[in-house]
Amino acid sequence: MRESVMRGGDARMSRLTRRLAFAAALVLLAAMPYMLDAYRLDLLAGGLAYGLMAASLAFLVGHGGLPSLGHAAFLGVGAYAAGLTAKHVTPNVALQLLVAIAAGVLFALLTGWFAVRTRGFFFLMFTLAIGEIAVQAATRSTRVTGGDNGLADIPPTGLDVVTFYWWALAVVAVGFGVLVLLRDGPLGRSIAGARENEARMAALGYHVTGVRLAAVVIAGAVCAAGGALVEQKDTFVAPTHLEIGVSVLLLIMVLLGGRQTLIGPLIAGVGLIVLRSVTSTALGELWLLVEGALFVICVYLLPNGLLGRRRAQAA
Amino acid sequence: MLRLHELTMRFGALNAVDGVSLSVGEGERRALIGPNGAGKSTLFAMIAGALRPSGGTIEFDGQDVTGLPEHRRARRGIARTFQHSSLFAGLSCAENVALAVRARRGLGMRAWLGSGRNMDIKREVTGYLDLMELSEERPAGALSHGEARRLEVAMALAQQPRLLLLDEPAAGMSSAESARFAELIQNLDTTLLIVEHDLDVVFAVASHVTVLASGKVIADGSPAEIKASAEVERVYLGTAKEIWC
Amino acid sequence: MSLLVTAFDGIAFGCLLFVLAVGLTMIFGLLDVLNLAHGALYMAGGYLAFLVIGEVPTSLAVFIGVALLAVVAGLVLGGGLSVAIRPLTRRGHLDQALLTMGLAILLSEFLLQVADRGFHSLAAPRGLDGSIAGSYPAYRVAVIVAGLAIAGATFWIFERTRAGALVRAAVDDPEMLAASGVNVRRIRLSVVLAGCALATLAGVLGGPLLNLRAGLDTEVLVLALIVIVVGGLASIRGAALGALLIGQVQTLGVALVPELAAYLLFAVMAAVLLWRPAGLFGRAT
Amino acid sequence: MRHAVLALLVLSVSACGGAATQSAADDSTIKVGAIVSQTGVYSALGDDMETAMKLYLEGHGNKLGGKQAELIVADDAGNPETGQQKAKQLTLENKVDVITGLIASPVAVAVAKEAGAQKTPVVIANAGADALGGPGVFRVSYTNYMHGYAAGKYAVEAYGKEGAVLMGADYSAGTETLKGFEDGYTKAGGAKPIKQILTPFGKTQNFQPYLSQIPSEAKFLYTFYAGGEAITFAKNFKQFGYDSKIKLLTCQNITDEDVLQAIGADAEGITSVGLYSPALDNPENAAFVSMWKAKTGKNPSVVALQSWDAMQLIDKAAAAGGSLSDALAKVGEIKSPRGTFTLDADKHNPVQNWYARTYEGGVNKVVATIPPDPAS
Repeated sequence: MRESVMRGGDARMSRLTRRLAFAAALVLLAAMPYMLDAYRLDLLAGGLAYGLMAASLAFLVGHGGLPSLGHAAFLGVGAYAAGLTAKHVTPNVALQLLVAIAAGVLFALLTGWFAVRTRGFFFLMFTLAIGEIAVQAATRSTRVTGGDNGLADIPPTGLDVVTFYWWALAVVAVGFGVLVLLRDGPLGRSIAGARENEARMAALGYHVTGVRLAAVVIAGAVCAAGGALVEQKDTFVAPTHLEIGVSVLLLIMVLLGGRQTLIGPLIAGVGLIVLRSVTSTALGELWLLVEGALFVICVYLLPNGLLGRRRAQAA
Repeated sequence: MLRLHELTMRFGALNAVDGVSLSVGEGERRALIGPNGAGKSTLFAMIAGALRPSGGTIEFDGQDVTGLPEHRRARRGIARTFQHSSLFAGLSCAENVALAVRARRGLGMRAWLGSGRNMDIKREVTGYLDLMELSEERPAGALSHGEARRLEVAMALAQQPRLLLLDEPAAGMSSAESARFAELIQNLDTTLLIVEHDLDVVFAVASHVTVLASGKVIADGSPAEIKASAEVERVYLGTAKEIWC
Repeated sequence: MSLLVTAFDGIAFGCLLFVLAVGLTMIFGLLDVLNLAHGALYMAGGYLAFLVIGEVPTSLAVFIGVALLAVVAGLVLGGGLSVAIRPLTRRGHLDQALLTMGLAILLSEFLLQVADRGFHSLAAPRGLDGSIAGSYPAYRVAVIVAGLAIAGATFWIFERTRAGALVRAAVDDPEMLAASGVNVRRIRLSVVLAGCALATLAGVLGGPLLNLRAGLDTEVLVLALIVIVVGGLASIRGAALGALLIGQVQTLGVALVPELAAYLLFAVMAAVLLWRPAGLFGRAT
Repeated sequence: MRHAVLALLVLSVSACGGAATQSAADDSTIKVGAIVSQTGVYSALGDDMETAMKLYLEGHGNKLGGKQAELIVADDAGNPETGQQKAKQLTLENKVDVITGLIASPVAVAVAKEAGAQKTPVVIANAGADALGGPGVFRVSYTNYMHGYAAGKYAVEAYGKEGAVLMGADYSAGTETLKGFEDGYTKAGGAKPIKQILTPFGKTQNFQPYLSQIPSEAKFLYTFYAGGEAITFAKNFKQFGYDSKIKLLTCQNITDEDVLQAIGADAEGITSVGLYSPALDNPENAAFVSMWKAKTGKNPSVVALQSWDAMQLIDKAAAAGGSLSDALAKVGEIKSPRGTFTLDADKHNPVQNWYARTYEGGVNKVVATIPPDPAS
């Protein structure tokens, strides 16, 4: 029986239903190619990628207690790594994904090493700085990234819409599974400990900044995987993919979905991407107004987000 | 095991701790008492690593640990409790103790997914919780003051320390609770350094007592000698007597 | 010589940044409420002035009149914000951020629908629209004067008056203040109103300098956040110092190190956060 | 179980999303997908584009090449990822015959890639990125390079053979235009420009620090700025007194309709080189300007003119019948309000006159005509 917070004996039962629900959702998603046409399947694949990235941010913000406004930098690192690999090394999507994840880990170590020295709102602003510096780097290193017009002539992946959808679904399922395993595993518990009480963690012998850095690396790597999917879907990436608006969007998905969970932000991610496409098609320039209203309504009606539940608050 | 040499802590002009030297042998149960403002908590914090001394050295197992950060001292086997209990409020008692156990076992690769090893960790956690008579599931934030103090000790024990530092564990406890608490402490076999106001607990638990007054050691000896010493009485017990009557 | 003009221009830009950021540091620093609609309030001030006086120079009196109108609008919007925020005071910064982001989108999109989505720029009032000695815009000198006046006023109110003392007390120990019979809720409301009014006022003051367009709210919000973080939260003095420092970074810094110009603003903030994790004047929370 | 239910809910939304009709692609109608910016920084230009296209259809009985025309407008929000998503929707779902619009270059690059994959021709009505163009991609606006090249050629006669300083926003539109200027200027006998000053794109609220870097020996300044930065630059240039220190030649965007009102008096006397001016006297322009003024009460902007010509190009190609892509390549001369122009054979970019214009009394007076140069 894992040690996570469950009321009395129903822990085993609830974990079972959660596994069942997860399996049911997976089966349903797997059936999508037979129910949706090419455009909507492509849209759903994009939504799933954003859902995975939102879940990775929830791991950082909700589970790790580290609010970030620069998470799109990892999307960018993953997307550019995959794009450059496709352009110069191999059209194999799996290898591109591995390179993207490695790039995500490296970027997380490089920037996280400094970021974890700050706390709370100042951590939020530090990640904002990292995100913006990443956008400038992508915009200005024209020879490598193609500058503001984006990385041109990335060879097609050779996967048709349905095959790509299977690939995206697999990556998202595995990525999400890794997040859940790590969250409930020993490392995840120490990350929760660092969130709850840093002084006590140090007294127990944990290198607290190291534990927080681990949280940044895990979230960064999974988000980079999502970034690779975003690039592979359209075989295109530009600095706008990692601008502050995207970091804000990811944070909103986490808050809408419920930051104490990982599945909530995943669903909110898919939902928001699909909703944006639907409202933009139907309402033209008014879609942004609808989205703003949605955020305001959700803050009041869903205090813990779509699927969040109040964590066992201190008495 | 623990040797302090001319340990000093200056806050501006005030010498909170002024050249304290003492040593605690293996298996000893040292109590540190003294009136308020004697520098007990400051000394405790310096030993635990939360405060960097202005002068003097701290030796543990023959190695100078004066500059070592708190988490490295914990790794070497120094565990501590907090005066104002500092727990993982949002996590269950079991999880609080599990974090302590896992800190000792290290976060090796296996620990990332370590479901296999979960079982014996769980057994160890249950052991410490039963020792301190605490239920596994209740969130630490929902515990009473007494229960919180006991969870602190359970977590410190879970680190299987070679030196256990107790910072006023009995503070805020009723006499019945503190008596029960003293019993629980007595049958621990680790080396102990306890800072405590409640003299019943001190004399029940300690094998050796050091008395501090305004940053200096004024007396050092067995509980019996300390009780009998006129010097201690004048400086310390005198004031304590007025409180009692 | 021209570096001197650049440095002086940095002071002017710093003064604008101060007026733009002081309202945010009041609401966030003093009331611990993260108001991400601050940029949209700035935009409201600017667009209100645009809708009233358009883009042609007006007399100084009319310009000041419009500025006062913007202050009134700020007070009204501030009232709305404090009602919207009240249920969230105990729910932490992230929930407040989500709410105020939604409100910011609603307000900015409403402004763009009412006006239009094009680029607009307020004209400096007559008498200030020329250049001093043919080489320095008179309006920017007026911005310095206005900035110093507003800084002086906020310092004076906070440091010297009873109202200021009440606000500082409300921040440090609301329960104690409430126990002594002071209506803390009214104090908190007045701080929100003042903060929002300063934001809309900044919108008019900055109208001739920062163009009115879609996306202005995010740009202004990020600038304000950088200023209050660098300066240190909850301190007017911090906001002033942060504003002057960032003002110089965006002018002198850019002139001295042009090739790093794009990174400078955020690199400086990151450096300050690493050196003083709570900002230059901030108390380590 | 809540998770599964919710997942179901979300997916059903996506299943029925985009209730676009799935009408079979009969050849009696021609469907045109226009990807513009209705939100975001470029939304002002988006409005001009949409208005011009609808104005053209109204003026031509809602027909293109004799067929009933259906214009579907999609919002790219100034973002290439959204633009590409809309391109997929327009090609896969709406089955449009041609995609047009495209204001920002990154969006145009992404959409051109997607349209190419879906075998749908693209008519670019604004984006200036040099790399765009080729099979299936047609452009009625300009390339950044030729925009700068024409100005460079003109500058040699009008501003002298040396002492040129270049200044522009540091993104592809800026650097490509300045490169064009340098080549046009040196090829026509001018000396290599003495300095190039680049300012961070979208992050500059104040040009004084950059203007102060202009060396004293400079004789004239050529700049590229668009949108909000054009306004800030024009005002800073005048207010800091540089108009008395150095002569100025600018790109067409700095005195274009969308920013003129905001720049106000500071625009007076600014000379620029652009592909159009409302003051051009030819019959097509007179008709176009009067229709535009009747509709909007303002002079047409370059984007409006280019969008009008995009529809005109599709109209002529559709009239020829057969595959639209081939027809677009064979359209030949287009009688546009900017004057007659053709598309070059391989990259399908316009071969057109450029005009030197000085902004006086509310309109860009044409002062010189720069004929097309095959080298640009």
